[in-house]
Amino acid sequence: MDFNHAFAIEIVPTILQALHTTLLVAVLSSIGAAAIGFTLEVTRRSGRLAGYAMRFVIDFIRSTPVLAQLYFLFFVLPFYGITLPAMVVGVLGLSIYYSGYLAEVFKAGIDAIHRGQWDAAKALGLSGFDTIIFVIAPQMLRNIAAPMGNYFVSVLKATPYLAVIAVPEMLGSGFDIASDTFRYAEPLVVVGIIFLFLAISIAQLVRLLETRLNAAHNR
Amino acid sequence: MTEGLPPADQNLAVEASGLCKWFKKFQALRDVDLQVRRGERIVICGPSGSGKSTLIRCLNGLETCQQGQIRVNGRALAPGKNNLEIRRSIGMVFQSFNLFPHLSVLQNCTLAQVRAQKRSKEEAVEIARHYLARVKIIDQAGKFPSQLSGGQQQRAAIARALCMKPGTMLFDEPTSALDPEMIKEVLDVMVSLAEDGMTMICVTHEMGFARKVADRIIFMDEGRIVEEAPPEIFFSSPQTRRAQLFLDQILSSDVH
Amino acid sequence: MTEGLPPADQNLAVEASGLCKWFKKFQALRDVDLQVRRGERIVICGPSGSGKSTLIRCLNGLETCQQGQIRVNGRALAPGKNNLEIRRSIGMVFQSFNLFPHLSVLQNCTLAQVRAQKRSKEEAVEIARHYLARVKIIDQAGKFPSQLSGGQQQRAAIARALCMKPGTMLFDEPTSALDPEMIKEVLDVMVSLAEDGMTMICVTHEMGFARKVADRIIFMDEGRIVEEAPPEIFFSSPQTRRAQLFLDQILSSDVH
Amino acid sequence: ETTRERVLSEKTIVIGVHNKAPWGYRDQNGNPAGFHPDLVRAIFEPLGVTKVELVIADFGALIPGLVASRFDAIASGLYITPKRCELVAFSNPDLRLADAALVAAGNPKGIKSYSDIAANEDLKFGATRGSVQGKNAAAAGIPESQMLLFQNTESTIAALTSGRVDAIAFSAATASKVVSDPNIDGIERASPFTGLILGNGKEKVGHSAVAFRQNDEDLRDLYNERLAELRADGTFDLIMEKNGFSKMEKAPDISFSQLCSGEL
Amino acid sequence: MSFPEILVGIFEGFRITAAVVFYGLLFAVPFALVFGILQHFTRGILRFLVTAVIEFWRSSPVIILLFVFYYALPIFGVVMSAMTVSALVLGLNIGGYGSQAVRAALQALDPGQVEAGLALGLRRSRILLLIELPQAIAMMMPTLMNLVIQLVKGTALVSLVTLGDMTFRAKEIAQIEYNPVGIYSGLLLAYFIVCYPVTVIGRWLERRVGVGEGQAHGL
Ligand SMILES: Nc1ncnc2c1ncn2[C@@H]1O[C@H](COP(=O)(O)OP(=O)(O)OP(=O)(O)O)[C@@H](O)[C@H]1O
Ligand SMILES: Nc1ncnc2c1ncn2[C@@H]1O[C@H](COP(=O)(O)OP(=O)(O)OP(=O)(O)O)[C@@H](O)[C@H]1O
Ligand SMILES: [Mg+2]
Ligand SMILES: [Mg+2]
Repeated sequence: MDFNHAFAIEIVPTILQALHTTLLVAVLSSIGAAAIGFTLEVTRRSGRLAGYAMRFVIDFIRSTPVLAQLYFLFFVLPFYGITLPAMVVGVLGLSIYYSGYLAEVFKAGIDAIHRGQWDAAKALGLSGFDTIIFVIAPQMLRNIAAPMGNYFVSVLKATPYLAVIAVPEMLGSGFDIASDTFRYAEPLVVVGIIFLFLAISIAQLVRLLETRLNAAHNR
Repeated sequence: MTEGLPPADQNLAVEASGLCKWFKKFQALRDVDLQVRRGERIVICGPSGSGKSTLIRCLNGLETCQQGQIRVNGRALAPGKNNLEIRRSIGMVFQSFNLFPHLSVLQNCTLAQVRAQKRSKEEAVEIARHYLARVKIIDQAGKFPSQLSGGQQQRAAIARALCMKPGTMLFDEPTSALDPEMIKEVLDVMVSLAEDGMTMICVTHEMGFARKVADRIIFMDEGRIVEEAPPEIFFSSPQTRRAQLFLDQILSSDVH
Repeated sequence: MTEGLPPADQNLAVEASGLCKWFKKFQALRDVDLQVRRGERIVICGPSGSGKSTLIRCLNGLETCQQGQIRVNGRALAPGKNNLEIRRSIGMVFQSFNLFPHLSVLQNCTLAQVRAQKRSKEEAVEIARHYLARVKIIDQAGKFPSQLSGGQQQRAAIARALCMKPGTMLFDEPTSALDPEMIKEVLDVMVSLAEDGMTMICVTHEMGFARKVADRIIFMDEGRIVEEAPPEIFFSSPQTRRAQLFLDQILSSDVH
Repeated sequence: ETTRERVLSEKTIVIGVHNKAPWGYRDQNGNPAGFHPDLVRAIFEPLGVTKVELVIADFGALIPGLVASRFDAIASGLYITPKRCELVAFSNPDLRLADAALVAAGNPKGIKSYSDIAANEDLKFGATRGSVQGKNAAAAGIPESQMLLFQNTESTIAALTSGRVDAIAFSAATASKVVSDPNIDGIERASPFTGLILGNGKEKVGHSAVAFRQNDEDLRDLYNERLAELRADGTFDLIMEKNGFSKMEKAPDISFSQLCSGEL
Repeated sequence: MSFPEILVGIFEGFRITAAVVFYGLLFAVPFALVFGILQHFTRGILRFLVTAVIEFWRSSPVIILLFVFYYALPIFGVVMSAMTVSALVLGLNIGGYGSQAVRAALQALDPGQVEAGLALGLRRSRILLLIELPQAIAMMMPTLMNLVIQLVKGTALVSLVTLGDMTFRAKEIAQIEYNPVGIYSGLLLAYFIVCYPVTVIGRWLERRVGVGEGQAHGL
């Protein structure tokens, strides 16, 4: 079972057909994770009790593997009458899982903002909501572009887990080819290289964004 | 919430009575009383850690006091609430400027006008340009704070506060983060505000400024107001030993 | 590497000739010459960005000059090399203290003695305690930097530099990050060092200090040494218009 | 040293299973169990090979694991197909099985064949990724949009019990084992059920066998010799019975090469 | 099986999970330190090479690496045990992330610290060892705790290469017992029990680092 280059090239188009699912899941999950994570973190700051509750939620999410969470959402929730399509479970699962991490990133990003910014916003009579949206969030974004980008790469890399709940993403299509042809090395290596390429492209984009952001507001 | 305060007096801009403030176990303010008339210019000084910043931060509710009452323009400050109305009627300028780095100078000046005071965009810009001209940086309006010198940044911060058309301005060591050459720019602006009759409460160690514009100097130590006097009297014959010592130290390091 | 410099003179602690330094395209030093005798006390002043810090950072090799030569105690500084010997013979005190936050004050003072000068642990501790006593913070020896006030931190930084028994001390605005009251503590220590005959090169705007201890004041502007004179002459009758302006601004903000 | 020599001299054979009753699994005491492990033991024990070691892998990892020498043989209900023959050396077939479908109790959707499912686009069908049933279902016309492929048998069953799919398919053996499991409620075997109908009008059936590495043909031949002996002396029937297979499911006496060439 | 029995059954895989984590750390920690430091100090082509190695381990999906290392490499004559493959792949993946934490911490240090060391006549290597690393490591302890948790959770994949960890046990129980609610809830709980204490320690370290430095450093 040597590595067959011709075969490897031959299967690229088939695997690329699953690329759009992988990218769609990755993009939607990234957006979902950022939105949920930001909400978690802002709620955590809103009061003492909410703070402890959200802290626990965040820690729970972070302390369990994404696979276990996906199994749970996919196989257990239906017993309580919630049967969501596989794709929705996949996007929801990855969003929830990475929201736990992004909440931490947002925390660091917000903590790094000088306390005087809150003071100044308060002193100008801005409401809490306006302060977060117009003063804190834009500055936070600049602080966290790099770590947030890293997590977007992680979301991408986590899409193969969705194979376990039957979402037709790239690794799954790789396995399909493997089980059709019983050649494993080629599809997996091809899928691996595509992932590596995507991950590095995203990382590079983030780096570009970061330098642009830094150049725009260099202190 | 106004027990301890006399009935509201239309001539008073700020009244505080019996303020006590603790950080955990540490008491930063001890029974502070303060009355500021409209148009009065107050300079607060005192050694580091004496509670000057804490006092003026309490006045617009950035810190809440555990004891005592504060009234601004006759309205009582509700502890723990978001006293938006009162905050909008008091402008505050910080030691470290605290401009919003992601907004241009003009946007810094219009944000709160539009979001908090619901002025139209055009009106806000017009007002902002007026005050930026007032502090002589109208030509920097489009720049970001990071592109300005320290003195220009502080003047932008003053303009931002003025845009809210506050009755009273609070300054917390507005020049102490500046290079010697830039201090003067900012003091000049403050002197001209004082000359216009703005109510001002200013924490500063710039004794030249205090001498020139202050109606009253308040000297604090260990969370208390220790001495309160017009500048002529404060500088020439401080009543307490603590103030005497403080003046000696602060003046001795410069020689003319 | 010593063309441009006269033959080594035993009486000179620091010699620099024709220093030019660029950051990318920006020229921060323009043809600077400087000779400092042993025991001499130099104060360098000038507007922000004039190259003061860059100059003294070049003197112990923290920055390398693209042109010009530097000799310390007769030894030429090799550009780009790790001039360990020279660095050990020059003490440097920074504006922001730069104490090592993970080490106690005593450990801050002994680390380089043991690791760079190969002194025994006991000897190093003894020397450290001596200099900590000298700057009057021997009672803080066991604390971590974060537990000290700014003035105490700066004095610890001075003690740390002194422990290397340097022939020359460089100070870069050692008091400008301090509160007014703490400035005096640190200036007192520096005055007493000066009285002991230590060679000192000090960037500062504390004109009282300059007047009291400096043998010579060097005024820089735009990367050049513009004026060089004993303090009596510099303060009373600066020769250049730039220095005149600078003195006006720096002195005008305080009134006595 | 060939694998055959090593197995005989070390008296140990390592088999790969995908942990699925009744094929090949580890019982509650941790011992190898299931039809193929029993068969392998019966075949090799008289030759002095006393120890059968189990390596558990995902079904899809069985062939790569064998090729990568992670074990000496696959003894886990693998069917003989021409494509698989290109990669591994199969023994002669031991069982002959049709596809079976499992549905919710009472078969509310009335599913009787793959084509029933293909005909109703509201129905969802589940199978294990890499299984023959998944491919048969696709060949019978069930489109991708109706088909969900799961990582392992448990997930596939869970998908049915949780109502995510309306029918799942296994080999008849697995299906009867699942249905007889007291822990699973609410599902039943769709009966009758028609699998994939081939061009010649017959239903496609599967022939299971043990698989060896391709250059271990000597070991495979040894196995085949012994298999013929066991079929003759009745031991084979006992093992079938022990693992819940009926006589109907005994493979006819044909050679692997006939199946590999696609003749049957 | 009752829920507690299921949980106990899952924990029978704890020994393997713990072993993978332990050996994984043996790969992760040296890799993170060495490559983080190298990336901080090298320039040009050397830095590119260092970055390429880090990116390879960080950006490839673990699930694919495990498969390739375990099932494909033996074809080329490289045979490693399942435990070695798991520890290597998971360890170096986490080590890749760790190297970024090391580099970020070194970069976040006030440059004045290095200058003070230089001004005292210390060698560059001594400064790294005595001044930069102690501070950097203290600063990144919370991040490292997060990475340990990631590693624990990453072990959920090793059943793919036939190791009997907690997830494997859960699947095995699922084989005997068709009870998705119990088993997948149990799996979620099992990982939470293992990871939550580490999370709490991480939080504690985070607070301590924040206090010791006098201010919060955003990594
Ligand atoms: N958020 C806080 N938490 C705990 N203690 C505080 C806090 N803010 C201020 N303090 C303490 O309260 C005391 C008074 O502080 P304050 O900032 O009002 O002093 P100050 O007079 O403004 O001094 P400075 O001249 O240094 O600005 C100080 O001892 C300070 O340590
Ligand atoms: N690392 C650097 N990279 C680029 N430019 C620099 C760098 N360090 C200093 N400069 C520039 O060199 C010039 C001289 O800087 P330097 O710090 O020596 O000034 P200074 O006289 O010490 O000013 P200050 O009083 O503000 O400390 C400034 O214009 C500064 O922007
Ligand atoms: Mg203050
Ligand atoms: Mg400087």
